[in-house]
Amino acid sequence: MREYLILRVITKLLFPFILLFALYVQFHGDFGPGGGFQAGVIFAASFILYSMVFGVRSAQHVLPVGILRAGIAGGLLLYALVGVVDLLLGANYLDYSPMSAEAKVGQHLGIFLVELGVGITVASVMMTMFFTFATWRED
Amino acid sequence: MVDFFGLYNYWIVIVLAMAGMYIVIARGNLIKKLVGLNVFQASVFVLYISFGKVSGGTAPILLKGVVTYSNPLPHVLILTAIVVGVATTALGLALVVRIRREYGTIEEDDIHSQDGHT
Amino acid sequence: MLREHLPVLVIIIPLIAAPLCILFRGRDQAFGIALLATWGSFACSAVIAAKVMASGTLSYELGGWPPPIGIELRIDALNALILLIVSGIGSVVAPYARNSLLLEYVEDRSYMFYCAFLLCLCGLMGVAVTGDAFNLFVFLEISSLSSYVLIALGFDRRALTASYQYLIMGTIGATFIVISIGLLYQATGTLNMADIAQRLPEHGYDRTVIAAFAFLVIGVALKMALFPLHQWLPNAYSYAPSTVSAFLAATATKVSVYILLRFLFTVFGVQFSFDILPTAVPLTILAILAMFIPSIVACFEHNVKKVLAYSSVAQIGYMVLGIGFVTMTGLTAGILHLFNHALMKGALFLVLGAVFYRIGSCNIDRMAGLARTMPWTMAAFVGGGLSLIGIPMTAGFISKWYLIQAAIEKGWWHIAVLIVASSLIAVIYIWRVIESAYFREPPEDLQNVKEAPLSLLIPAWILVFGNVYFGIETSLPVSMAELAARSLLGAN
Amino acid sequence: MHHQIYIGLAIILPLLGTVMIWMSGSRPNQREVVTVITSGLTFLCVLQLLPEVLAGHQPELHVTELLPGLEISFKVEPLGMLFALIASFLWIITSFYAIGYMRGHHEPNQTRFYMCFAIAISSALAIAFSGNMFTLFIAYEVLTLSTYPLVTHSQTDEARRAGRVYLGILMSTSIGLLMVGIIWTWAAAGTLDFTPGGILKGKIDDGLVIVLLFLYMYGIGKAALMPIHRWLPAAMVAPTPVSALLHAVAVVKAGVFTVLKVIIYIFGADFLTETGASIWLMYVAGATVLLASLVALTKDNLKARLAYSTVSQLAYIVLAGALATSHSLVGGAMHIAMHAFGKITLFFCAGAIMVASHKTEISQMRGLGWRMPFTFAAFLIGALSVIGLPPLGGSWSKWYIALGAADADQLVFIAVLMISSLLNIAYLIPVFARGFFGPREEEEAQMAGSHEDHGDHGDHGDHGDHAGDHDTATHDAHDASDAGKRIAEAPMLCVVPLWITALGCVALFVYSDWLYAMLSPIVK
Repeated sequence: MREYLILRVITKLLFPFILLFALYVQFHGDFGPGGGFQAGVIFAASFILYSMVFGVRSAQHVLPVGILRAGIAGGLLLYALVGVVDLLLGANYLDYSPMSAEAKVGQHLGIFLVELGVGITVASVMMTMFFTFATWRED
Repeated sequence: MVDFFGLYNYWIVIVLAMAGMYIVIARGNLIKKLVGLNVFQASVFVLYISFGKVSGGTAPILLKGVVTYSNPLPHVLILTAIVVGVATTALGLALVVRIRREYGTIEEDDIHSQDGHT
Repeated sequence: MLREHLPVLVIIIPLIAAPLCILFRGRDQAFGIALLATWGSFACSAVIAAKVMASGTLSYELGGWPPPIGIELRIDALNALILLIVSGIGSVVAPYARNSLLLEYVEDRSYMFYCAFLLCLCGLMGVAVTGDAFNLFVFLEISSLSSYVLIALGFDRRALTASYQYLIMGTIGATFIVISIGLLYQATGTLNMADIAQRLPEHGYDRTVIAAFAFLVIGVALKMALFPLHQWLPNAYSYAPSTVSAFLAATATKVSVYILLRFLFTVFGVQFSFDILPTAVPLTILAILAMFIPSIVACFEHNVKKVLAYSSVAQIGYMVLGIGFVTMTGLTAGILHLFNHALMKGALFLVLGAVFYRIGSCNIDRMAGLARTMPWTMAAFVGGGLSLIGIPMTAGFISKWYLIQAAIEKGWWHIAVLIVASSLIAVIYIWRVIESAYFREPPEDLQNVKEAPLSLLIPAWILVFGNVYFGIETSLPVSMAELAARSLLGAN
Repeated sequence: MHHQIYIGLAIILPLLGTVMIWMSGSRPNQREVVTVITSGLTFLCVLQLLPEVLAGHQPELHVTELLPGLEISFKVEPLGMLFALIASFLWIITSFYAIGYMRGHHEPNQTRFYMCFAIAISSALAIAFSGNMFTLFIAYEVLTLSTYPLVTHSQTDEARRAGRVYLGILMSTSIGLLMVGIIWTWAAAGTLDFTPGGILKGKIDDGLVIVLLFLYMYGIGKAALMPIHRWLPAAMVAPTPVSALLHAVAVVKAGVFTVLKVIIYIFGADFLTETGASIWLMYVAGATVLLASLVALTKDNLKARLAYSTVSQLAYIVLAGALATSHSLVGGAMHIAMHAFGKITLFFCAGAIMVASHKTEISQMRGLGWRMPFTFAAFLIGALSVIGLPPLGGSWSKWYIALGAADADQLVFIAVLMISSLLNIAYLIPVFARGFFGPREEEEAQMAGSHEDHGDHGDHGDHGDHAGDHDTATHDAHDASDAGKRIAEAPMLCVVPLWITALGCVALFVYSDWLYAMLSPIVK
């Protein structure tokens, strides 16, 4: 891809905006269209685009397999643990109300954390999938 | 006649589903089978989304002055189903890659004939 | 304090444990986590079962949202029994997995195995607790996806093709189920199963409902390998690692049978499923074909794992036959067999795992004379095999007893005769193995095989003991099955 | 209370013995001592119950309830007492005999042999004492399974094939017919307890009684009613002690015992005669009696001939049950005892001949009687008892069965019994006669050809002893076949037991009134 200068420049240019958009979708998700799934995919898309243009290795330099794997597990864990916190606070599983003094704020906080967990997992999974297929060597 | 074409979205669903199933059954290439499976699943996505639509309703985002919204629940459901579909496809492709490595082919007939000899 | 949260605990314990396995990565840590998680959820299931038996159906509102809006977890006697089966088998299989050959094979990545295993457990348990139709599909797919992974871990390269085939068939089945759930939602506007059941009669049984019914039955039949939709099962179970075969054979198809029961009896209702639509007849016919054809195929197989896999297809036939009677006794028999078959197939596959561990094959000729070198292992096989045949004092006998009684009560003599005839075929295929292991000389190179290690033998023997125990002390499964059958029949 | 303990002990002791035999597997002497001691103790336990039964009591033992109303329970009544006595007593004798035989024959896998033997006895006792049909069924299946390894003992292809026939017929009949019959009974009558007078009266259509009876009679494959008798001759590949105890005593007697139990306590004799449901059974049993005798005539192999003789004798008992009169039922029950002693003597003799001379075919036994006079004399006693001539036990049971036939106005069966007795003479006496016919000089030539004979008649468990022959050169049996001229009497451990049972035949004639007194309560 060395020769395609336009692609390289455009990619570099777009990269931060895609990330930003992903974060917007992520954090806006609890009171507008959006959420963890979409945000995760968009986030992953930015890295996939990057690695398509600059090579998988350079992308993996930023996000090595270990981190992605931790992301997959960590996101899921975050989601599950939010529920457990609710349990410990005396409410039903995933009933966020008691997470703050005011029920509405608690709900906000809860859904935010859950969506964050989803986002992290989805992004990590998407990237792992891409990297795994892209680096597969036949031998 | 109106009934017949008025429900065109279901016709799309049926055509997609049949096409997908046909590919799964008729193709010997493992990747084509997966593609067929995806088409088949896509038909279900369309099915869900189309019956989430309420006539005259708008997108289910709270707006002033709008009373009729489409039903958002099928969308949410199908989002989950899409995720499941993606996972299935990824897993299927991973299997195909492994199969290709072990057998050197991804054609069903070749694989069967190889296993027949072993 | 956590007592009222038990219904959700059974699923979130494995759900939390699965990512922990990945985070800790070490072989021993992952093993420890998996062990704690499975045993923990088994303990929860046991308490739930006790509670359900004492005070009736449990209901739990996820997120604190009341049922029609939120997802409800709903556990009656049937769900509790399924929970017990799944988590019980899981608890026996988890310690077994550590030493089974699989882990030598992917030594450094054994945490992946445990992760997939726990997710599969979580999915199966989830199906068994949820009261929400779509949620059921999601959990079903969690379990299916992880079981594809587990099967593909097999030693033989044919495990890959088997897993792929299962993936295709399983996904088609699951998609059929989603279509059905979608149509039901369209008809009733709700996803809560109890709610659907309530609204369906008001809505009327129009073409949408009938289509939903058809899609559901076919989809579930694919998932539970009802003859003739069973093609994926024999390969999947025979090439999967033995641990996985034991776990899946004992649980996965059982959960699918549960889905069939739940939908036919609770959601659609007995009246619609069996009076308005003639479901019982095709189900019975398929069940009978399933009892015979795979059994006969099993008699000619040389790979013992495949023999057992075909036998599993046949045993599904017994369960469906019990359902097809649509009587109290018939349902009790079907549900009992669900429980008992989990015990016997689990035991048998675990035994084969031990055999494979030592001689690297499950071929019937390679197993010749094995009783001399591995007496405890083969004795366990005899125990499980006798239960499969249905010898008195074993669990298998109890379910067969009820099944025949159900046939006689209905006056279906020919069916009673067919049931016994097919269990005679089981004698043949089990006896081929026993005859080979006990009354033949071992092959040259296998004269000095050692007995399997205790870590493999103990789990297998626990299940064999379970077969005998529940063949003598039947009150627990029988009372649960009867309660479940009553609630299923009374639900319409 | 303490009688319950004896019931339990009688069933559990052999199982404990099994474990101990297993633990002493590598030490033959210890293993055999354990076998003998266990058999002795078991017999004592059974004997402890006898006074109680003679006094008219019926001790019971309830173990556990398997399903609601369906329990494992034991109840000792006269018929079962008789069967238990015979089985446990003959076990002692057979143990001694088996030690002599198995050692003389250098059989492999002896530990498994003794273990399965003990389990089989335990289950036979459980059958004898069972308090309901369900318990009986369980023990019946255990008996089938535990005797299977005995049948396939030699592990040759032929033995395995025989084992398949054995297991195939017994399992398919018991699961396929008997279990259905039991469940039907359970569904109709709501109980399976053995109740005097039966439990089915008024619970089932008269027309269906025939069907149910059919299920039971052909379900009890061990009774070897034609045409499901094939397993019995097939099982003769087993070592002779097995054939003797299991196929002359425990297994087949368990079959006919079950037949009598079912007729007396499930259907009820009166119910059967009222409905006439058992008439077909009389004819089938009568036909079996005659046909099996005719087949026996054609068999040259001694054990096969005895096997068909057993088939025919078992049919006597089934016939007695089918007649369902008080005389015939007592006669049938007595015949269990009489035939057990007679037939086990014959089998012991067959085994002794085989150990001493390696001969299995009757045509080879010319002049052998001069060499083995004790064995052949005992054979005569056993044969006469089976034929039913005084002063031997068999005469009484035939007498009562004939009386029963007269009571039931089925005179044709008296004729059947008489013809069958003649046939018995025709196939049993020649064996004895041949032993003493022919000049002794002929032995010279016979011995020269003895190795050929091995090749020709190498079936029926002979493979094992060939191997044994060449392995060890110390044993007398081996010496006998090798050095030709020195065919002598079988080992003492073989001869003494067979004389005990032969004397038993005489004793049963003399003390039959006592037997009659014990059994008569079953028809009241």
